[in-house]
Amino acid sequence: MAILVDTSTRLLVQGITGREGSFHTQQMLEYGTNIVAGVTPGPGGREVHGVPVFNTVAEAVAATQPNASFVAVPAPFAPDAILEAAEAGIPLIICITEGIPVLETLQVYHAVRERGVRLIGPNCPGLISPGKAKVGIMPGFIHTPGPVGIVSRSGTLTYEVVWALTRAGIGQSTAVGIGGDPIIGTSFIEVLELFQNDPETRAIVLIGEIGGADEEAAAAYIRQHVTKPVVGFIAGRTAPPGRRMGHAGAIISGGRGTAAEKIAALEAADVPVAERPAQVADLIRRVLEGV
Amino acid sequence: MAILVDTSTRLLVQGITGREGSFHTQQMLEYGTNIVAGVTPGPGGREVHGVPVFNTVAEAVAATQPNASFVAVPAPFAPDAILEAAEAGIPLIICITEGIPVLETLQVYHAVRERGVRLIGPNCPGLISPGKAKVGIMPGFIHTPGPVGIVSRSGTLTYEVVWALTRAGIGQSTAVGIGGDPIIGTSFIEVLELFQNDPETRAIVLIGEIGGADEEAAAAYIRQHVTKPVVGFIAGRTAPPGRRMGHAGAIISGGRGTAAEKIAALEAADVPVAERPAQVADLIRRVLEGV
Amino acid sequence: MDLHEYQAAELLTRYGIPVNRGILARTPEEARAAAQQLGSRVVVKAQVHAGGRGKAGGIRLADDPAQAEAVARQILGMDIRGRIVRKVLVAPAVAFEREYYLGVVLDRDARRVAVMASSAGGVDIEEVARERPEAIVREHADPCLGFQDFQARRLAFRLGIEPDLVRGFAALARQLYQAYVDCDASLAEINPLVLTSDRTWLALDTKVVLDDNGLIRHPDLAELRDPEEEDPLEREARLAGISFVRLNGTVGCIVNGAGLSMATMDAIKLYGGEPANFLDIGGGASVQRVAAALRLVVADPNVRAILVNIFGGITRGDVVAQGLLEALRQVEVRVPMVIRLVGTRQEEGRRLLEEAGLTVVDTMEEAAQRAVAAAQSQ
Amino acid sequence: MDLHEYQAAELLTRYGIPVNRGILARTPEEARAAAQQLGSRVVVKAQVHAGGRGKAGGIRLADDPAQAEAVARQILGMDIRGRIVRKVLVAPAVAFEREYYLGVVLDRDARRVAVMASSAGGVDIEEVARERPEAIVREHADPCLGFQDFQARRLAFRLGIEPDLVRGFAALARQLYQAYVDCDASLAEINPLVLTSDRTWLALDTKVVLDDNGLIRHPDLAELRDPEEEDPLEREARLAGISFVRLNGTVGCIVNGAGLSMATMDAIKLYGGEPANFLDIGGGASVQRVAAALRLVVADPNVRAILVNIFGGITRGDVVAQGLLEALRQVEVRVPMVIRLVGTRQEEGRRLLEEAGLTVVDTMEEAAQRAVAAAQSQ
Repeated sequence: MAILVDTSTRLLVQGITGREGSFHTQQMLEYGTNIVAGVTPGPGGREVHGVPVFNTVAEAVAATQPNASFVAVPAPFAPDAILEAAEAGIPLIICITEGIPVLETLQVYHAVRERGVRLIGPNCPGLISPGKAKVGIMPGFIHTPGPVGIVSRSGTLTYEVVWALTRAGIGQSTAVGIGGDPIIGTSFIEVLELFQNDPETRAIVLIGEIGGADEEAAAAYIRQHVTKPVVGFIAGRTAPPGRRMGHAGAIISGGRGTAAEKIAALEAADVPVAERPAQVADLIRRVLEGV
Repeated sequence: MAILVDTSTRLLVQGITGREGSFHTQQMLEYGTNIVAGVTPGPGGREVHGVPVFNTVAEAVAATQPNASFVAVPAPFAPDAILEAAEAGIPLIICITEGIPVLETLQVYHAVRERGVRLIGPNCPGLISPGKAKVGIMPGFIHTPGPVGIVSRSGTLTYEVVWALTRAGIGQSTAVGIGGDPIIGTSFIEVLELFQNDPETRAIVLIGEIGGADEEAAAAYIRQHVTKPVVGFIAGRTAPPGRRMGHAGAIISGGRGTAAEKIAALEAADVPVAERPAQVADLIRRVLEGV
Repeated sequence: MDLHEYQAAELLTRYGIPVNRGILARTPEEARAAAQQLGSRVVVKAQVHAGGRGKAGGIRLADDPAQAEAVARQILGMDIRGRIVRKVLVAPAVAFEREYYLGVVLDRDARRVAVMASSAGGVDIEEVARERPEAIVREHADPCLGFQDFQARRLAFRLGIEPDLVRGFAALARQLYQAYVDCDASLAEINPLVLTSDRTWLALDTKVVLDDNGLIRHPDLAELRDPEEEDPLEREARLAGISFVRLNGTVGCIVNGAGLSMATMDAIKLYGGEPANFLDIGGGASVQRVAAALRLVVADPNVRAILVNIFGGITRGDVVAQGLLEALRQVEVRVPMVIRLVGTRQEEGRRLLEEAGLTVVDTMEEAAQRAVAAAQSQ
Repeated sequence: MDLHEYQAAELLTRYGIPVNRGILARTPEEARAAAQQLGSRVVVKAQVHAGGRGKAGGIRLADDPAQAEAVARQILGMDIRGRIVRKVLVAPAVAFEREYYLGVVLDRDARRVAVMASSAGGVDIEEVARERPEAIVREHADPCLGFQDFQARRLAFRLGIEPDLVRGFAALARQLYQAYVDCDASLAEINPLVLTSDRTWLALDTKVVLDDNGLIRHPDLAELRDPEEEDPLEREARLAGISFVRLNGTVGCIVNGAGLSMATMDAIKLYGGEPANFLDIGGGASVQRVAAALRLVVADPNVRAILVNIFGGITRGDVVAQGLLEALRQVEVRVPMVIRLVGTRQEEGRRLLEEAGLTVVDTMEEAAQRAVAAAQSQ
C-alpha cells in the first residue's frame, strides 16, 4: 500500500507538450509511473515520449481511462486545466504550477471540492510512493520504499528530509508535497487522515513553514485522530516577521503563524519537532523503534 | 396532514413594511397563518399588524425561529432577500415577486439548492393548505379543506380550478402555485412527490401552460412514480406560437412546449386532461369515486 | 426586447467580437454614400424586428454605390411580416470559406445557460437541428464558474475546427457568453460566423434579444428600444403594464393572469369563436389598467364582442365593478360586452354592473359561450 | 505589490467609493499650491511604502498654504523605516463625527475572502482586534455569489449604524469588495472610514496591496509600481525572479526553495551565526540566477561568508557546479564561500568545484557550521 498514487495509478499529463510537461513526463516514465495519456489543445494524434496526446481531457478520458492528472501548464491556463480535469471526473489532480493568482485558486478550490475531486497543490512538487509511482517533480533517486509517510508544504526542504531518512536507511511509504500557496487543494489534515488509515505507513513526518495556521490545525487533528507517531519540522524559526498585510492581515491572523507557535502546538500534541532537517531521521528512528 | 405548510408553520415575512408585504401579512393573519416575524432593513423594533419587525433575517431567526419565509420585496432586492433567508437556514422560501431577471433567478436557483433549501417561485401566488395555513396571495375564501392536491404554474387560473372544485364540494389538501417564470425554484415533479407521500392527498390536479417542457417531465414522472390519480389542465391550446427566441430558442426547445404535446404526454401517462377549468372538478369527482 | 442587427453588432464589438459592422442608412442616398465609403461590394440589409428578412427580399447584394442606392430604395418601406423597414445596414460583402453557427440561450430544462455551435451555419440551421441534431454541439455554462475556456475549446474541437483556429473560436464563444450574461440577454447569436478567405473569424450577422426584466439594471440598453419599431397599441400596452398580443379573431379578451387569459381564449375557441387577442392586465384590476385594456381592444376593428374575465380574488368584487364602470366612462365601447367577475363580495359587484346595463355571468364557460354568440350575431 | 495611498484612492474612486483624494505634491512649493487650490485646512501625508507613517511624523495638519509648504518640507526627504519620502498627498482636513474601519482580506483558514468592519476605526484598530475582538465584525464572501448585499447590511446593523446610513455603508462595503476581487488584491482597506459632520461617508485613508501573481492579468495595475520606492537590490532580485529579503547578519545565503532557505537560516542561527539575508533562487539553478544571487549577496557589506545550499534534485550535480563556476567568473566574491550540493551525479559536481578551490561539504548542517565559523573568523 501507499496513499494516493501507486502501481494502479493511470496518469494523465496536462500540458504534456510544454517544456515542463514534456521533461517531467520523461522523468516520471523513467521512474516507472504509468502515464496513459497527455493533453494539449492543438494538433491531436501526436505522441510525447510514446504517450498519446489528446486535444481535450474528455477525449483522453474516453480513450485511456486515467485516474489521476498531473497539471503542468503555465499559470494563466492552469485553473482552466484543473477544472477541465475535474469536470471530466478525474478524482485526483496534482498541480505543480506556480504563480496562480490566489483568488483564482480560491475559486478552483471550491469548485473541485464541490465535484468531490482531490486537488494537490498548486505550486507543489507533487507526490511519490517510492518504488511504485512518482507524480511530481522531485528527484526519484533520493527516495526508497519504507514505512514513513511525509507531508510537507515545502519542496526542496522535503527532499532534504527524505534524503536524510534514506541515508539513515529509513524508507518512505508516500511523500506528499501539498504546496506552499495561501490556498491549496489538500491540507495537512486530509493527508494525515490518509496516512493514519494506510497500513503500510508506521510513522509520519509533517514539514511546515511559518505563515497561516494549517500546522496548528494539524496539531489539533493529530491529538484527536492520529494514533501513529508523528515527527515535525518547522522552517522559519529565525525568519523575520513577514510582510504585514495591513491591519486586516493582522486582524485575520490574530497574530498567529510564527514558528514558535506552530512548534508549541505540535509539541502539545506529543509531536517531537526536529531542530534540523537531518534530525528528523533520528527522531523517526526513535519512534519507529518505540512502536 | 398537507404538504409544505400547515398549522406548524412559523412564517417570516420579508418586506413586511412594504405595500404588498403589509397587505398580505394582514390577509394571511386573517386566514390564521402563524406569522412570527417580519424583516425590513431599517428601524428595528417596530410592529406590523402586531408582528415584530427585524433588520436582518438572522436576528428574526434568533428571536422567533421561523420555519418558512414569504418574500414580498421588489424585484431588484428579491434575490438578495431569498439568499438571506437561505443562508439563515430557513428551509422553505416562498417568493411572489415578479420581474426578477431570469439570470438572477438562475443563480438563486442553484444557490438555494446547494444549501438544501426549498424555494417556491418566484412570480408565483404561493401556497395554501386550506383551513391550516395560507402563505400566498390567493383568496382564502375560495378554498376548502379536502383530499385534492393542486400544483400549478399559473395564478388566477388556479383560483378558477380551485373555485370549481370547492363549488362542486371537493376540498383541497394543499394548492401550490409554483410560478410561471422560465426558472422556478420547485418544479412539478417535486410537488408531485410530496403529494404522493402525503396521506391526506387522494388525488392531484396538475395545471400547466404552454412553453418549457416541465409538464412533459411531470408526465414521465407520474408514469413511473405516482400511484394516486392525477387530472390535468393545460392552458394555451389556441395560443399562437410564442415569440421565437431566434434560432437558438428553436434549437434548444427542439420544437417542444406546445399544448398538444403536453396534453399528449399527460394522456400517455393516463392523466385525463380537462378541456375547461371547470371540467377538472368533474374529472376529479370521477377519479375520487373510482379510488 | 429585440435589438436591431446594427445595435447588436455595436454591443458585441464592445466585447471584442469581430463583427462585419457596416454603416446604417435611412435613405437610399445614405446607402449610396455608405457603399462609397466602404469602397467595396456591399450587402444591404433591412433593419427590422421581423424574422425571415432574407427570404422576404430584405437582404440584397450591390456591386457599386449606384446599385446600393437602388436596392436600398427597394428595401426601405418594404413590409416584412407587418413591419415597415425604415433603416438598412450597408456592410462590406465578405468572401468566406465556411459558415458556422454560434448561439447562447437559456436552457430551461437544464437550468443552465447553453452555448451552442455548428459547422452548418447559415439560414438552414433550424433544419439542421431537426434533421441532424448531432451536427449541433452544445455546452452548459457552470452556474458558478460560467462558461469556461476548456468548454469553448471543446466546442471547437468537436466541430473539427483546425487547431490554429481553435483559440480564436474559443475566445469568441466566451466573449459572446460574457455579453449575454452582462447584458441580461435572452439570446445572443452569431449566424453566420464565417471563416474568411484569409482565415480570420468574422460575425456576418448577429442577433441579441434582451430580458425585459433585466432592463432595469441596464438603463443604457433600455434606451436602445426603437420606438419606430413598436406597434402603437403594443407600446400603450407595455407602458400600461399589460401583456398584449394581437390576433385575428373577433372576440376581444380582457383577463387578469396569463394562464387564465390563455384558458379564456381556449374556451372561446372551444365554443366556436376566435379570440381577437391575448390580453393579461396582471394583478388587481385598477381603473387605469382596465381602461387601457378597453382602449386596446376597441382599437381593433375586427372585434365584434368583448369578454371581460376577472378573477378578483382578494380584491373586493364591488371595487372591481366600480373600476370597470369608471373605465367604461373613459372609453367608448360599441360592441356587446360580457363580464364575468369573481371576488370577495362578488354579488355586490355583479349588482352594480347589472344596474349599469351590463351582461354579467357566473362562470367562465358561460361568459365564453355568450361572447362567442354575441360576436357571431353582429 | 503595495500601492501608494494616492494610487489606492484613485482606484477605489473608480468603484464609486467616496475618497478624500487630495492632490499629490513632490516639492514643498507644489504642496503649497495644492493647499491653495483646496482652499481649506489640509493634511499633508507622506506617500511611502512603510507602515507607521503617522507615528513617524509623516502625517501633519496645516492651517494654510504657507504652513502646508512648511510641513511638506519637513516630511519630504524624511526616512521612515528605511524609506525616503519623495511625495506627499495634500488633502482637505475633514471634520467628522465617528471613525470606522473597513477591510477586505483573504481568510486562509476559512478559505474565503473576509470583509471586516469596526466602529473603532483609526490607528488603534489592531489593539482593538487583540483586546476586544467582538468589536470587529466580519462576513465571509460566498465563493460563488460573492459578498452579498444582506451581508453588507448585516455588518452595518451589527455595528449599530443608524438605519438611514446603512444603505450607504453597505454599498461602500460591496464596492470595496468588488475592487478587491476585480484587481486581484491581497488587501483593500479603508481606515478610517468616517461619518462626516453632514452625515455622509468618506474614506480618509485607503490602502491596497495587490497579489503579485495577479498582475499578469492587470497590466494597467502593474504599471502603478513605483520604481522610486524599490530598493535597487530588491528590484534586481525581482527582475531575476529571486525572492530576497535583506537582514542584519553576516552569513549570506543562496538556497533553492523557500522552505529550504528558511531551514538554512535556522541552521546558521542554531550554530551561533546570523543570516545576512533570505534568498531563494527558485527552481533549478541557472547560471543567470546564481550570478544574480551572488551579486545581491556580495553587495551587502556586512556579509563575511557565503553559504550556497543547492538541493539540485533532478538537475545534474555537474551542471549545477558548472553554473556556479560560471557565475563566479562573472561576480567577484571576496569572502569565504561554503558550498553544499546535492543532485544526480553530485560527486562529479563536487569534484569540479573542489578543483576550482571551493569548499564543498556534504550536509546542510556541516555547511552551516563551516559558514558560521568562516564568518566569525573574518
